[in-house]
Parts: sequence; structure tokens; C-alpha cells
Amino acid sequence: MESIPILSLILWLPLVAAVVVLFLPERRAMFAVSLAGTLLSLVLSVVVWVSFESGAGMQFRETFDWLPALGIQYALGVDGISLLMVLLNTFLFFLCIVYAWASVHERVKEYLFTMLILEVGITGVFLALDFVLFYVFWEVMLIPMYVLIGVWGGERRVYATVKFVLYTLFGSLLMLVAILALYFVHGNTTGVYTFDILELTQGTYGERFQLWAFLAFFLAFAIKVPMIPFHTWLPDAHVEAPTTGSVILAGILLKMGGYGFIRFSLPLFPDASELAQTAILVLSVIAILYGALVALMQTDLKKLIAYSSVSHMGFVTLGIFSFTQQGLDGAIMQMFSHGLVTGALFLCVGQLYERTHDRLIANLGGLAHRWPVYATLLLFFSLASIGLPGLSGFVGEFMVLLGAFMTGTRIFGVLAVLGIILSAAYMLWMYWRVMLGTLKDAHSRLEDITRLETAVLVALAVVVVWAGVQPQIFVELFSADTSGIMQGLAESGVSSAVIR
Amino acid sequence: MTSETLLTLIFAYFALASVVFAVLVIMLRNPVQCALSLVGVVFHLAGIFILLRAEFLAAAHIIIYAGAIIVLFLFTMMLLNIGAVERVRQFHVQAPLAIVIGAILFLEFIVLTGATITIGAQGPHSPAWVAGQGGNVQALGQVLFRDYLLPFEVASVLLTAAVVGAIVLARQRPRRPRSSSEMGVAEWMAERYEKANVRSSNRPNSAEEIGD
Amino acid sequence: MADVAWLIPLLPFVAFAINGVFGRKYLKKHTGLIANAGVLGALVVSVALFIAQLDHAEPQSVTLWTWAVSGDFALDIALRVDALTLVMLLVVTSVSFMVHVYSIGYMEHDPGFWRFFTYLPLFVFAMIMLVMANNLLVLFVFWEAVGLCSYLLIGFWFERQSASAAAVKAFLTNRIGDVGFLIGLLLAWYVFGTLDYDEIFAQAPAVAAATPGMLTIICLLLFVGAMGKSAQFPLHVWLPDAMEGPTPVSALIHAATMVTAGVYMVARFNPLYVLSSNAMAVVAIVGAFTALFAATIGLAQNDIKRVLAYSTVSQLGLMFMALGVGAFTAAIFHLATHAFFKGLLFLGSGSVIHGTNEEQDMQRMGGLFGKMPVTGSTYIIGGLALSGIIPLAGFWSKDELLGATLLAGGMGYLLYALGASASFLTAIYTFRMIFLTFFGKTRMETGRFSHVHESPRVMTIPLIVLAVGAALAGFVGVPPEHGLIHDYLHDTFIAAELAGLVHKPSTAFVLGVMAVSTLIALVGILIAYSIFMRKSPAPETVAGRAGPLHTLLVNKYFLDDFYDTVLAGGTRGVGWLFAWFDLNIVDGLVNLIGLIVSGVGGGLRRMQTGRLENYAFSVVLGTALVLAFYIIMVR
Amino acid sequence: MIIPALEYYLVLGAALFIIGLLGVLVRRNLLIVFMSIELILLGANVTFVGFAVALDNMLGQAFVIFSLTVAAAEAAVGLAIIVALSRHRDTLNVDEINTLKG
Repeated sequence: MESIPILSLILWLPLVAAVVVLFLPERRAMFAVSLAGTLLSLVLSVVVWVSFESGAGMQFRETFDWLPALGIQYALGVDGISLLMVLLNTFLFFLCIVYAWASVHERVKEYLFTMLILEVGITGVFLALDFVLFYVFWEVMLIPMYVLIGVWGGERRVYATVKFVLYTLFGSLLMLVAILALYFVHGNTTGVYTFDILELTQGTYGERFQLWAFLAFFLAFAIKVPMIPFHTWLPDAHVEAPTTGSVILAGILLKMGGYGFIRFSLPLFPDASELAQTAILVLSVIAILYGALVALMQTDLKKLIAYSSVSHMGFVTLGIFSFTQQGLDGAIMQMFSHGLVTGALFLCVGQLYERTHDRLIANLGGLAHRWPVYATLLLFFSLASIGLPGLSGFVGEFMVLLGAFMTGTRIFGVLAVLGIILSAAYMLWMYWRVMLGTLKDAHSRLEDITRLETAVLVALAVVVVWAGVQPQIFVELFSADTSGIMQGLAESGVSSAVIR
Repeated sequence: MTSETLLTLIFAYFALASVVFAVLVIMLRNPVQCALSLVGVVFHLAGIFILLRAEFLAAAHIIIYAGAIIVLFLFTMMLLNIGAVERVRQFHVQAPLAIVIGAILFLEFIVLTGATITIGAQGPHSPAWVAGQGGNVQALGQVLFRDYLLPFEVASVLLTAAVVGAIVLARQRPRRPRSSSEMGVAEWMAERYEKANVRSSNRPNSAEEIGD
Repeated sequence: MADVAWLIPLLPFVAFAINGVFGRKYLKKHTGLIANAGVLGALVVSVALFIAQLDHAEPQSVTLWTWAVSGDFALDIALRVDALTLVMLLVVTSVSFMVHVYSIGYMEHDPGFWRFFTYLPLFVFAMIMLVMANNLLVLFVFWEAVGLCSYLLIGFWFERQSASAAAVKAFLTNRIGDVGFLIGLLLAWYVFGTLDYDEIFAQAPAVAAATPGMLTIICLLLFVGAMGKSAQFPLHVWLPDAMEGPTPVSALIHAATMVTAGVYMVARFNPLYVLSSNAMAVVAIVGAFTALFAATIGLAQNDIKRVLAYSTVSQLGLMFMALGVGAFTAAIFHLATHAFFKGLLFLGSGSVIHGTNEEQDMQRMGGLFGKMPVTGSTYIIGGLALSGIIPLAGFWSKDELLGATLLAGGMGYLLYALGASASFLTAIYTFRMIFLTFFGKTRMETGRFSHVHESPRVMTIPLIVLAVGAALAGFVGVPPEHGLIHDYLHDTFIAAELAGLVHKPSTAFVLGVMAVSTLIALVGILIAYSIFMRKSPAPETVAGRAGPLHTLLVNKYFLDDFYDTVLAGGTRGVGWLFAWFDLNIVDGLVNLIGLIVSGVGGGLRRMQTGRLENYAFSVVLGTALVLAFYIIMVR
Repeated sequence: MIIPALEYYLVLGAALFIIGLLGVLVRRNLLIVFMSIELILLGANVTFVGFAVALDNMLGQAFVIFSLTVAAAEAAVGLAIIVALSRHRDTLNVDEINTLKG
């Protein structure tokens, strides 16, 4: 096992597939290669999962010098947190390609190429153990996303994609500054100039520096999450993006923000995090309630789900900045679950749109008459999104709330709980208006979803149930790592960290 | 009159003359006269170089500038047939401002040269060494072909490239391969029309349009 | 023996899974049999378990798997088998089985047959898990799961807008309660560090001594959950609307089982509640008030199912009242008997609706007894039980809980007054319903009346079985305070006794209460008879005299309208405001920044004149400035 | 030793440079602009040679050779561009050549 660079394989296989796709003439062949590439990546990440040793820190590490003069390395590795994200990533990409088989007929070659490059970029973000490498992937991922929305998007795609790219670029450039500052500060104090994430994480930094660097990182991550008030790129991007674009955007891209908070903000800047704690908790609760209320009033299905994402991701930041292990674990589970559920919901909306060519809730209705299978699956994922116990959405929210109830004032927890009423309100209202009631004449001849589409959704549903019924399988992956982060916080003298 | 005073007087003549000719270059209306003034500048600068005992460079300047570059200018003027004075404004709107800024810049130069230049380390090529080499030409040759051979060769490559570039740029584009007899009437008419249009109406604004 | 406990939830779940996957395409009508088989299996195992544990119902638990471990938080999925669970299991599985059998007939011609028999076993599974839960989280999980089934079944006929609306309303109202429950649960973990029942109970006295306020808050929050699920004022509004669902659903979920989950929960947490007299008082008052409040509304409803729905709310209120005075056994006893007679009444009304071809308005019925003798007679048995006529089941349990309020003394007298008034009204509206439906001259059109028919055997047999239950189930609690059920549940509710909440009544007291109760019920029935049969005074006259009160009752105290406009409308208003704010202010700011940048760029663009000498000029200017800077600043 | 003092030569170089610069900035005829550029180069050459003599370093003079090369190359290419341009646009007026306009 040691001799095979398995993480590199996971990372670069889609790229290989992408290059091969460029030289293939036929749609079938292109899809076969892309499917093989993503499937292999998925299988390999499952292999990593199986042979993963929880609690043993970074594993499967690969380190080569890249620019040794500057202390830049090609360094990969996984711990429980990143492994879960990689699993989610490879899983969703595989399903997206499968889904695309059924739905994408225009510019197939370019589409597959873009998707596969996107997978490389996102996987790289989660695997990188070197800040430069991390940053490269963080930015590389923007380009295919830009293309994906800009080429296959809806009517206002140019506006949406420019907004998306500028917004995220703005945040990530500040992060680059902070990374460089970190590099020099660490180098000046220890004499070791390195971009090694693990080594930089070991260091301690002055409070003033922490605050500035934290803010720069915070903007990058907060925009990605997205936290209110940095969220307005999200509804536009979601609405204009093609279905798979939305899936990836909601499924994985948003997770990069939460991942960044957990991986960088807390260990690197504990003091600054503590200073920002209350503000971020307030923002999180606002996101939960505000996102849900705004979602309640949306007329466009995709916008509704986009705002529900804002609301759900509020739980993630709430959990992370509760500074409790339950909160952290809950945040990670919430990210995982949100990736599956919201991804599935976007697939559902995509299927709906392909058939009815309409996403306005008011124009739909009674579709359950024609589409029993679709109705069942949409209901399932709506319920999962609501956080129905027994499904994955509940696990994350519940554990986040456990954490939130241990912060000094329980008010954040109490307010966040109110969000789950609202989430039920908008999802059920949406389901009622779209699927129930009387069928519109225009839709009376539409066919239910195909077997392939059903299979994709069922695959997601199985994992959703699995993670809801027996979350320990996933939690045990990363709970040792989160407990390490909590230990680190406590050792740095963060008084609001609750270890329990 | 000491030789020093004499040399200073000679310098003063050459310097003043070259400055006057230079001013003429940028003041005269007729480009041909400008080019001739430039020749005047070059000749007087050659005198300055001789004062500095850089005889080779004096000769080189006269040969290259007066003999080649300015001739090239004159050839171009002949080629384009613009020797005559154009009845248009010769100077820019920004001229007054530019002169003020130029004067300021000149003052700054003088401040910097007059007061603050501290001479660096003396080089190895003392007049004695130059004399030992057999004079300025030999000394320069020694330096150029022994110490700086590679840059010299690079410079020659640059020249070659410039020649090739100049030829490519100045070459008359071959007109349409087909003669008008091979065109249909309509096509021929269209082409004529297009040409006439471009020449008459679009000229003053064409650049603006491209720019936008 | 407890080792096979996992079979009880598993069997209905398997039925659900089979029907859900294969029902639509392959099984179709066979789904009914599979669902019945699954529920019957659960019933058989429950009975076996009950018999095996009749003597020693020691709490046992079976750990299935670990749900999640995170720091100190560790939770196992475990099943609990103890006396209370077994009682509940018996009630749930037996009534469920009856309803399942009945549904085969009732739903026969429905195109969603398979769907119905997918949801129904799912509900049974969830309900069984709810009562078998061994910790708060599992309880909460299935608390929500039964809510989901309720949502699915209320909205079963989804082409009706009203059904979907009722389903959403039910889910949301329940969610409000669930939020209280969830907060209580989280606080419980915060305080106790565990969610396991036994561990919580073990720590409860210590916590009560240290922070009594916290304990009260937890109890009250949990009770908010119970109020949502058991439709207590002010969260009762969903239950009458839930009658949009098929009638067997109303019988099973909205009368016999799910709505009693709140009662079960408070009873389950009796060691916690007895430590907080404030929480107990709130439970009792809310219960008693709801009992009377719902009974008054029940007087003025014309939809046969809605009357039953308000009756259910009222009866649940009585149970809470009993819980609030520490009479846990009485509450559970009433829960069990209520399940039988209310299930019976609902199924009977379903039979009427079935027989009259979907007529639900009692004002357009009457004289049906002759056409539907089995339905009619079983319905009367159920009605008598509900009114509390000796010796039917409802009498024994209701009498016991009314007696308990008197024994509690103090506030108990007020509670008794409320409860007794509620039973008085119960007798009136029950027999109003019976008289309007089955007796007198029919008010149906002749054509329709002639088509009225008795339901098929598959529906009447469950009615008969339940009628037997409604008649005899009370005897498990006879003699009062010393019946089978009292002995069986004695250990479970020992905490109340230890807290001094249980008072031994004298025989004279018991007999006195019994006499008064019977009298109240009889008077109620007589009044109903006189108004609705003898027409002296005529119903219209009574309504006219009541005037505004009548309007108030018909409109359910305008509470639904209040919620619709103020709560729902308010939320929408805020949502609209926020959506506007988001689009125009937050996003507006973002776009404003974009506009500023592009505006500045547009301004700078003018500097690019395209003229070389301008550029050269700026280069020269720059050089001059740099040199000036050097000369002035550096030298 | 250098007579008169180095500063005189430097001022002469600066003067030529500035005059050339002004020519570039002020004139509208492209050909004369080019001649002004030659003036700038000449000013630079004077400075080079002045320093070379003052510092006893032949490098300065060698550099003038390169400067000459550049001047020649520039003249050749530049004039070729002018020829091409005047053919294309029929003008040598700098004002009319503003393709770079933003």
C-alpha cells in the first residue's frame, strides 16, 4: 500500500480522463472514459477509507519538493475530515457524470473536460498539505466553474458567473496575502521558511497578526460558505448554473469554506477565532433564520434551494464556532449531509426543468399524479433537507445544536432550533405547490424520470439514510481529528472552548 | 591664452552650435531642413568627441548618422513625397505644458549633475594605457573585440533582425492576385466602390472607430 | 424473551419496505395482506412478550447499534421493554391491526391502495419504536417519524388542496411542538450529560436539588412537544384539520395512537415531572382547560369526524389533567380505553361515510340505524363508553382520573370542575352525534338514502372486536386503584408514590365519585335526547339563545383564523421583507461596488487617448516627479 | 584628465536629451518625432563618452557603439513602419494614429 501514491491517483485520474476525452470522437466513448475516470477515483477513495486508520492523523502522505528554494512542496495527505470531503467529492462527481449522460447533449466534449478538471481542482483543495498547492487548487477550481456556468448556464449566466468569480477571487486573494504573511512570520520567528500546512499549524503567532490573518482567511471562507452578508453570489450562480454545476456548487464548493475554517482558522488563529466567536455565531444564527425566511418567499425553485443552502450552511459555521467537539463533528456531518441532500435536490430540480421547462413554483402543481417515482424521491430529499430524524440532515443539525447549547449563552442554540420550523415550512410549501394539488394541462403528458436518473437519486438516498441511521460510521472517521483540534484550542488558552 | 581656455572656447562653440542645431531640428517646419539640422548636430557632436579624444566615435557618428541614418530619413521623405511643408499645425496642444515640464526636468538634471555626481572608481583605461595600445581606435578595438565580443555579436544579430524586419514591414503588399479582367462586373464595381468609400469618407474617423 | 423485542418494530418495517419497493408495480392489492401480516406479527410478538413478562416486568433493554459518539456525547440505538412499553405496545399493535383489517375494505377502490398500505405499516413501525425507545433521542427521532407518517396520511388524497394544506399544517404545528421538545432534549443533555432514560431518572433528584428551575424548564419544554403531538391548547388546531385524511388514519393515528404519544411521554418521564410541582401544575391546567375548551367546540360541529376530533382533543386533555395530578396510571388507563372506544367511533364513522357514499355532514344524515345495524350498535357502545356510562371502558378510566383530581386537593377541585364539565359536554355532543346520525327522520335525499348500505364484513368485524374492547377493556382497572393495570404499572410509576402524590381513596369516596360521574353522563345524554330527538327545545332555538357564543363555537373561537393571519401572515410578511432586503440592499450593495469599480474604470478609460505623445508626456511627467521626489526628499 | 570639467559635457548631454524629448512631445510629424529620438540617443552618447573619459574606462565608449547599433536598427525599423503606416493611413500626423485609445 505504501508504495502506491494512491492520493495522487485519486487526484490526477480525472485529469488523465479529461485529456483522453479531448481525443475521442464519439459521445459514448467520451462518457465511458469520464465515467471510468471518476469511478476509479471513487473506488480508490473508498479503498483509502477502508484502509484508513481513524485517529492516526494525516495518512497516505506523499511529499516531493516542488520549489525547494521557497519551501514549496507537492504534499498530499488525508485525515478523517478531508477524507470525508474527498469521498463526498468523488461520489458526487461520479453521479454527476452519470446524470450528464442522460441530460447533456451539447458540447459534450468540452463539458466533460470541464467537469473532470473541476474534480481535480476540488479534490486537490482537500488533499493538499502545502499552502501553495492548496492555493493553486483553490484557484484552479474557479476556472472550470466559470466556464461551466458561463457556457452551459441560463439566461443571465454572464452576470452570474462574473459575480461568482469576482466575489470568490476577491476573498481568495486576501487569503493569498495572509498565506504569504504567515510564511514570512513563521520564517522570521523560527528560521524555517515553509508552506507546509502541518508545520505552520504547529506554530504560534502573535495576537495582532492572528487577527489580521484570520480576517483575510475569514473573508475567503465566509464567501465560499457563504455566510451572510457575503451570500448574494450564491442564488445567482445557482439559478444560472446548469444542473450539474449547481450540484457541484452546492454539494462541494460550499464545503471548502467550512473545511477551511476547520483546517486553518481554528488551529492557526485560536486567539483571533475566540475574538470573532460571538460575531460569527450571531452571523450564523442570522443566516439560519434569515436564509430560511428569504427562502420562504422565493418563487424560483432553484433560488429557494439556494437560500436553503445559506440557511443550512449557517449550522456549519454555528457548529464550528461553538468551539465544542460536538459542534465540530456536527458541522462536518452537516457539510456531508448538505452535499448529498442539496446535490440531490438540485438534480431533482434539473430533471423537473428538463421536462417542464419551468422552475417557477406558481406554474407547477400536481406533478405527483404523473411522476410517482420522482414525487417519492423529491419528498424524500425535501424531508432530508428539513432535517427529519433518521436521515442525514438531522445528524449534523442535532450535533451542532448540542454544541451550540454548550456555548456560554444558549440563546444561539435556541434561535437556531427555530430555523428548523422555517425549513419545514418552506420545503413543505414548495412540495405542496409543485407536486400536490391538481395537475396543469401543460404537464399532463410528461413522463416520469428514467431508470438512470432514478438510480442516481437512489444512490444518494441510500447514503442519506445510511448516514442518518448509523452516523457513527462517518463520525468515527474524523472525531479523533476534531478532538485534536479542540485540544489545540484549549491548549492555546481559548477560554470559550468547551471540552466535553 | 592657455590651452585650457582655448579648449573651453572650442567646447563652447561646439556645444552651443549643436544645441542650436538641435533646437532647429525640432522647430523647423520642413522635414528636409530638420534632417539637415540633424546633420549639423551630428557634425558638431563629432567635434565634441574629438575634444574628448574619442576619435573613432567621432568618425563613427558622422559615418553612421550623417551617412546612413539621415540619408535614410531623406530617402523616406522622397519615397513618401512629403518634402513639401504641410499646411497643418506643426505643434501639439500640449506644447506649452511640455516645454515647462521639459525645463523642469532639465533643471533637475543640472541639479543632479552639477552638485551631486561623485566620480566612481577610476577604470583601467588611463590615457597612458590608451597611448600604449596605439591610440583610441586600437584601444576601443581591444575592449570591444576582447572583453565584449559576445555583446558585439549580439548587436550584429540585432542589426540583421532589424534589416529583415524593415524589409518585411516596408514591402509593398502584393495586390489582389487576380486582375480586374478576371472579376465579374459586379464584383469589380463593388471593389471600386469600397475603395472610394474608404478613401473619401472614412479617413479622418477610421482610427477612432477601430479604437472603439 | 426480550431478545425477540426487535421483531416487533421489524415486522411492520419489512411490510413497509416490501410494499414501498414493489407495491406500485407488482403487488398492488396484495399490499394489504402484507401490511396486515406485518402488523399481526408485531401484535403476536407483543402479546407473547406481555404474557411472558406478566409477573416480572423488569425494565430491559436491547442495544442494537451505536448511533454516534462525539466527545462526551455517546448514544446507542436501543429498545426498551418494560411495563409501560408493553401496555403501549399492546394498545398500539392491537388497534393498528384492527385498523389494518378494516382498511382493506375501506380503501378497496382507492387508486392509492398500495401507497396507503405502505404508509400505514411505516407508521406502525415508527409508533412502536417511539414507545420502545430507550433514550430521548430515539424517542425524538420517532416522535418526528410518526409526525411524518401523519403528514403523509393526512395528505393522502393529495389532489385535494385542503388535504395538502391540512397535512402541511399538521406537520408545522407538530414541528413547533418538536422544537420545544428538541430544546428540552438538548438542555437535558446539557444538564444530565446523557439521554438515556434510566440514567436521567437516576440523576434527576440530584439535579432537582441543585437547580430546580432547570428541571422545571426541561419538563415544560418536553411538555411543549407533548402539546404539539397530543393537540393540546394552543397547538390543537391541526388535529381537526387532520380529518382530511382517510378515516382509518383518523382512527389509528389521530385518535388511538400517535396523539397519545404526548401522554405516553409525560408518563414515561414521571420521575422527572414529580420533582417539579410547577411543571405538573402547568400540565394539569393545560390539560383540564383543553378538555373543556375542545368539548365546547365539539358541541357545535356538524362534520361527524370533526366532532370526534374535538372529542379526542378533549379526552387527551383529561389524560394530561390526570398526569398533572400524579395519577399516571389513570392517565395510561384512560389512554388504553380511549384507544379502543375512540378507534371504534372513528371506524364506525368511517363505516357511515363509506355506507352513505362519502357523506360527512351530520345535518344531512339521520335514521341510518336501520340501514346499518352493526355499525349503529357498535357506534352506540362506543358513544356510551366515551360518555362514561357504567360499566363500559370509558367509565372506569375517566372516573378514576376525575377522582384523582379530587384527591389531590387544592387546585384539584378546580380541575375536577373543569374535567366534570368536560365530561358533561362530552355526553351531550356524543349523543347529539349519535342521534343526528342514526336516529330520527332521515335528512338525506331519498335517492341517496336508498343506496345506504351496511359495510362489508372486513369492516364490521373490526368494529365488533373493538366494541368488545370498548365494553370490556375497563375491567383491567377494576376494582378502582387495585385492578390488573394498577398492579402492572405500579413499579413504573413508583416515583409518584414516593413523591406523595398518590392518595388512597376510601371506598365511600370511590363510590361517590362514580355516582356523580354516572349522573353527569346521564343528564348529558338526556339533554341531548331532549334537544335533538324531542326537539324541545329545538336545536335552532338553543343556538339562537346562545347567540354570539354559538358563533364563537362554530368558528372554533376564531383561533385558526388568528393563526392564519397573525402567525402565518406575519412570517410571510417578515419573509417578504427579508427577501426584498436581500435583493435590494444586500445584493444592491454588492452590485453598487461593482458599479463603482466599473464607473472608475470608465473614467480612467478616458485617459487612454490612444495618442502616443500623451503617453510620452505622462512618462516624462512621471520621470520629472520621481526625480523631484528624489531631489527633495532623499537628498 | 578632461577639459572642460565633466559637468559641462553632462549638461550638454542633458540639453540634447531634453530637446529631443520636447521634440517627441511637441511635434506632430512622425518623421520629426523620429529625428527627435535620434537627438535623445545623441544626448545619451555624449554622456557616455564624457563619463568614459572622466573615469578612464573604455566601456563607456564601447557602449556608444551599441547605442549606435540600436539607433541604426531603430531608424531602419521605425522608418519602415512609417512607410507602411503612411501607405495604410495616408498620414504621418501622430494625432491621427490613436488605435490605442481605450
